[in-house]
Amino acid sequence: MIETVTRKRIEILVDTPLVPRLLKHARDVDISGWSLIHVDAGGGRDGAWQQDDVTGAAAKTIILMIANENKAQALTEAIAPFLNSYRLLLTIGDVEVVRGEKF
Amino acid sequence: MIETVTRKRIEILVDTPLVPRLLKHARDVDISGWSLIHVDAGGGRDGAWQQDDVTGAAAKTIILMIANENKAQALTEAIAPFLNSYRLLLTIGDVEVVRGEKF
Amino acid sequence: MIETVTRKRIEILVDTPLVPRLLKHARDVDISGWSLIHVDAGGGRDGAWQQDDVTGAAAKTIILMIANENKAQALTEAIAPFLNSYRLLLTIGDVEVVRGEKF
Amino acid sequence: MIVDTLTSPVILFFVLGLFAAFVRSDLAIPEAFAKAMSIYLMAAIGLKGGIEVAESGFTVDLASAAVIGLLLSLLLPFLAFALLTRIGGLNRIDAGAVAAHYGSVSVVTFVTAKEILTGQGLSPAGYMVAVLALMETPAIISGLWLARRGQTSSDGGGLMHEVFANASVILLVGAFVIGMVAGKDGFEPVKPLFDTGFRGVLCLFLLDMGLIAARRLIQSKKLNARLVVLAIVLPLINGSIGVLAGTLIGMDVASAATLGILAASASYIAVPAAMRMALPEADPGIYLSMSLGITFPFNIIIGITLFTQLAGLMG
Amino acid sequence: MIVDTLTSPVILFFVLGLFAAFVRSDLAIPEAFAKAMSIYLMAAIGLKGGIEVAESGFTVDLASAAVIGLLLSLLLPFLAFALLTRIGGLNRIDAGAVAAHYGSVSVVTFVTAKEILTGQGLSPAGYMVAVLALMETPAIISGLWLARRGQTSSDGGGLMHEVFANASVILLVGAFVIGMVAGKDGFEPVKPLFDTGFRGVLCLFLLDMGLIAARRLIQSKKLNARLVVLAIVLPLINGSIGVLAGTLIGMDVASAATLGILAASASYIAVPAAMRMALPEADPGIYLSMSLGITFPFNIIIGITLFTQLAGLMG
Amino acid sequence: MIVDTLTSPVILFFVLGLFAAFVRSDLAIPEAFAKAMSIYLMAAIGLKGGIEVAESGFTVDLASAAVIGLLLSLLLPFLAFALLTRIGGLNRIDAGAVAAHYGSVSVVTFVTAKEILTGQGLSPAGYMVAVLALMETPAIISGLWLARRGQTSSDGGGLMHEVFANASVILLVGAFVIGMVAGKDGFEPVKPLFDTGFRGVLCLFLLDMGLIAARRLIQSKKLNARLVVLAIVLPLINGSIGVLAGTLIGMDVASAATLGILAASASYIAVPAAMRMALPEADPGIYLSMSLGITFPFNIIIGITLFTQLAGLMG
Ligand SMILES: Nc1ncnc2c1ncn2[C@@H]1O[C@H](COP(=O)(O)O)[C@@H](O)[C@H]1O
Ligand SMILES: Nc1ncnc2c1ncn2[C@@H]1O[C@H](COP(=O)(O)O)[C@@H](O)[C@H]1O
Ligand SMILES: Nc1ncnc2c1ncn2[C@@H]1O[C@H](COP(=O)(O)O)[C@@H](O)[C@H]1O
Ligand code: NA
Ligand code: NA
Ligand code: NA
Repeated sequence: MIETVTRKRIEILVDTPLVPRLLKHARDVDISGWSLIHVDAGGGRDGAWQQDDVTGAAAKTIILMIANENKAQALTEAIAPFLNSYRLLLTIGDVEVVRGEKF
Repeated sequence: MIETVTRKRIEILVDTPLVPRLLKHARDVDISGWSLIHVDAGGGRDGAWQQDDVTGAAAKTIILMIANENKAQALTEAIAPFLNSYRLLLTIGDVEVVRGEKF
Repeated sequence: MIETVTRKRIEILVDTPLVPRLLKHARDVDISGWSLIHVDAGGGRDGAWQQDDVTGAAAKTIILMIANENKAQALTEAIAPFLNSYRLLLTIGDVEVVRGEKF
Repeated sequence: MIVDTLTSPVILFFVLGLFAAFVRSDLAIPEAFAKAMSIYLMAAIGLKGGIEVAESGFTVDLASAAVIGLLLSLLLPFLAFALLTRIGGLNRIDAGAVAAHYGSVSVVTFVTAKEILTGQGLSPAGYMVAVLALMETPAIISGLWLARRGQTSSDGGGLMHEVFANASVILLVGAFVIGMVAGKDGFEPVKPLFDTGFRGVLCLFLLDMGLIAARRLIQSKKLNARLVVLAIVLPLINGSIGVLAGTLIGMDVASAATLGILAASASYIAVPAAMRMALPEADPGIYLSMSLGITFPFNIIIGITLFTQLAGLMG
Repeated sequence: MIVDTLTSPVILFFVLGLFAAFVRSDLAIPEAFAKAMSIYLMAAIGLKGGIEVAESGFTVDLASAAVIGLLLSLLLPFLAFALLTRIGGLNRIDAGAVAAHYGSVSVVTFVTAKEILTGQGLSPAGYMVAVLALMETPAIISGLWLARRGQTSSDGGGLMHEVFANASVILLVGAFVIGMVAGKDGFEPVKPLFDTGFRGVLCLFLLDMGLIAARRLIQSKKLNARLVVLAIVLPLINGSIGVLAGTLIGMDVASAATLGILAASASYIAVPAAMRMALPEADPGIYLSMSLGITFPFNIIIGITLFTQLAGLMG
Repeated sequence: MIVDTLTSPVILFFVLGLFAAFVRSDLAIPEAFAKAMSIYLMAAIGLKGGIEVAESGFTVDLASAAVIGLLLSLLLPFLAFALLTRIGGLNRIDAGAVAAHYGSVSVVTFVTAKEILTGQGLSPAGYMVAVLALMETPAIISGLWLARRGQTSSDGGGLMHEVFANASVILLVGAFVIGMVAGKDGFEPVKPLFDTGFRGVLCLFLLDMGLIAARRLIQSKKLNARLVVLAIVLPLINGSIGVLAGTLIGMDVASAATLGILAASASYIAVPAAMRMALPEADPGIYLSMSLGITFPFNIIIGITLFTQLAGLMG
């Protein structure tokens, strides 16, 4: 049987123009990798939006990162102050991974 | 340390034309927000499909919603009758969020 | 109350040209369905990449599969040998589903 | 004459698409671009139809063509429904959904027919674009009524909205009105894009439609021999009715042929989405495979030529 | 004259887009295609401007137009900021963000104005494209300075990079330089795409902009009566200042009108993305709704005609 | 003559793309649109080649060009493999994967060369399009054989399928056949799109290729000095061999130059995807950076001119 370990699956929904800023925070806490998932549309307290390549400003993206608990904790602390002003949605779940030393 | 609480991460894979109908159910149980994730292709018992903007009918979308346990429960009850006839795929997982009162 | 059971949510991030090969492994262990989620960009030890339809080779995709524990385990065993050479990212989480006999 | 059709680049690109899908090539047209081409094609034919009507004015011919188109869209589903339940063995829900597709029309079949007819010196009347727009959505009402008979649908307002505010209806009618307002002179500056580029875009679009139709057929698990036969018999019957109706109300040969082709064609844009929404229990594997996988290629390759000859015989 | 404008297909497609969104039609232009069209439009006007300047050479007129354009982009945000805080009731952050939009310009408004003016025999000077490019980003600096006054921003380098390496600036200036290097002869082989197809593409693009503007307005929850009024008053004031400035430095009527229209227009491409990045606390619901939902349609339908007539009166 | 090349808008747009990526501009062409342009370009050159062959007929020249093209694609990887393992220090797997790229060809390099040559009055023969299609995939077989020597690959059928049903092979050959069937007259109605618009689209496509090539170079972490040198030496050697071979079998100057450019070019569409599938252990960072990041820009800016002059000297 393959050995697996538990890591954190971090999902951040963010306005596309802010992605570079969040990736900087992720690098600062030594998270080694990230993937951007395409979001087509959404809605919340502030009304609805659609992906919109023309103006760009209304587009949102999900940043997906797998990291160990410490890094996930550090990232949460780092971006908590901006959660409101940047209108971020941050969720953290548990996943099993093979070769956990990568994360 | 930032305080987090556990919420439900609801994922519904659904034919794109049915999205408005499911969002109506979500609003009815007071779920405050939702995001649509782009699905490119898939396969199952009914054969394979690809995203297809021309006819539209063959496209599928993932509806992602974060909600507290009660609302997730209420949503499941509300859409359970249609799971088969609408060919929905519904999964519910646990995630940690900051400022849980939002959901 | 609707009865739910726990199943595995398997997420594999993979170079798009390798998707058919992985789906073959999934079929071999009798996983009944899969969905491909669109990834726009990413970064890791090997540098950054963007979705790129022109050359195609640089594109990545997430394969999402819901399966029971045994099948998830079997899939992990089947693809573990390639995790490194194919540069795969494999995560497995728990989710609740309705009508678990489907998976 | 079928040889003429089959050596036109437009049709050859469609055949290339079918071929590529059948040999499992990875050739694919980006969906955003295919959608963009379909919007372009609808805007272009809407504009051209509007300009022609601006020249010729509203006539009795136009009015009678509009009425006959509406009636065909509303009534053809009843015939289709009977055949689909009795011969096809479908239940009421599935049969109603399929019937709506065969009452409605295929924009690309219309456009291809118009190109091929025009290439043979047979130009259908400009107002046929308006007839096309009129025939798109009424069949949805008939199909739903057949599927739900007895049960009152709670969503009448939503349905009416779908019939009138459907994307292709808005675009066709909107461009038609713009064409009428702008007229020939107003059209001049935009002509290079909408007129000159038209056939080339149609080639690329049919390449994609060939891929989509063949992939739909390959991936389908829902077709049986009876449904395949019906997907060829229904366009034959509906098309003949259309040609006959057009000839009876005194249309010229090209317009009667076009009406036949409209009647023979089955929707794969407006109706599938509407059915998925309004009749989610109906199986999309059935209606898409029949209309897109069989009837569409049949009409492009054989139907257009056939109904043109039929109209020639009757006219 | 406003009737002339309103019956041009370009404007009619914009109105069709507004209409489709207001009746909640599902009509949608794929985003990738809309983005492609905006790239095409910018490349095309850049090229054409460069070729015209290659013919006419660098002149004093060009230099003075460039200086006045730069100044307008830098200074108009101050006036806007004052009105937005005092009348609009916005806080400093939001007011600075909105002010930056009104100092900057809208490429599509420019292109549409150029088409309409040219259709009336009034061709603005070729170097106005360079003025357009120059006016795009300086307003970002002013807006940020207004929003952050007192607080030193840590990200000065990033800001300068945004001002000079912004996608639309690079594309407009790049295509302008290519046009100057290639000249009229070098342009000849690429002319069919960039010149002949131009107006048709503009129609389809404005159809999309109509949809986007109206949907923005419908989905917005952030507008109040004062902000709506300001979104009409600001272009009126800025546009008049622009026409006046152009006339004072001796521009011809068409160029002065164009300068007015540039001043009146508000950015919805370069500036929103820059503001989201540099001022994430500012509310995008406010600035996008004002610039895209109100000012943009106002300028397309009324502003272009108005400032052209004003320039005629002053000139 | 290199100055002529460098002031053509087509090349200038490529340089603009490189520049924008190097200054880290956020300029980006939507991928769906770039893919659509590449499909358009392949359909257009396929059609034009087919029409020319329909005019000139199948000739001995065509047959010998086809044979020499096939041989080059099959054999050039062996030379490349030797240099990549000995000088480049790559292992067998990576060297085989890279070698396959250099045996295959770049469609865009071909198209750009054809445009530039034609602009100088040197039209390569129509059948060179067929040679292009023939050279695309055989190198995959050689590259895999080199990488896997001794080990039997289990996937022979999949490989043959990739060689013959590859998207660009199907599209080029399909459009070529359509061009032959339709002939000059059949092409007339679709000419505005496929012929007249061609150069303009090529400009926009090369803008995107410039962005992609430069970003690939910037993001690459896999290149070292030896690989960079090889990415320039390999096209020099292969191109010279190609020009020589073309001259020896009696090709005209333009066609021999084109054969040299084909030999010099490296694939970045068909082969990378095939290698990722058939040789997943090979590092895509190496082969994409070499072929797309270095060899492609080298050929566009320098190679095309160089091999044209070489062909002139030899011919
Ligand atoms: N509960 C939720 N689940 C999923 N996505 C959400 C949720 N709440 C908000 N969002 C997303 O976040 C965006 C901004 O939310 P809000 O700040 O509430 O307007 C929305 O448009 C959605 O895309
Ligand atoms: N086990 C699964 N995991 C992920 N996606 C699935 C699964 N089963 C079905 N799907 C998705 O749901 C669609 C319909 O499934 P089915 O009803 O089984 O044909 C498929 O085409 C997939 O996109
Ligand atoms: N920790 C991570 N979380 C999310 N995605 C990752 C992570 N690490 C790697 N990736 C993705 O996998 C790709 C290859 O990673 P690597 O092999 O580290 O270069 C990256 O470009 C990302 O898209
Ligand atoms: Na019909
Ligand atoms: Na302005
Ligand atoms: Na080569």
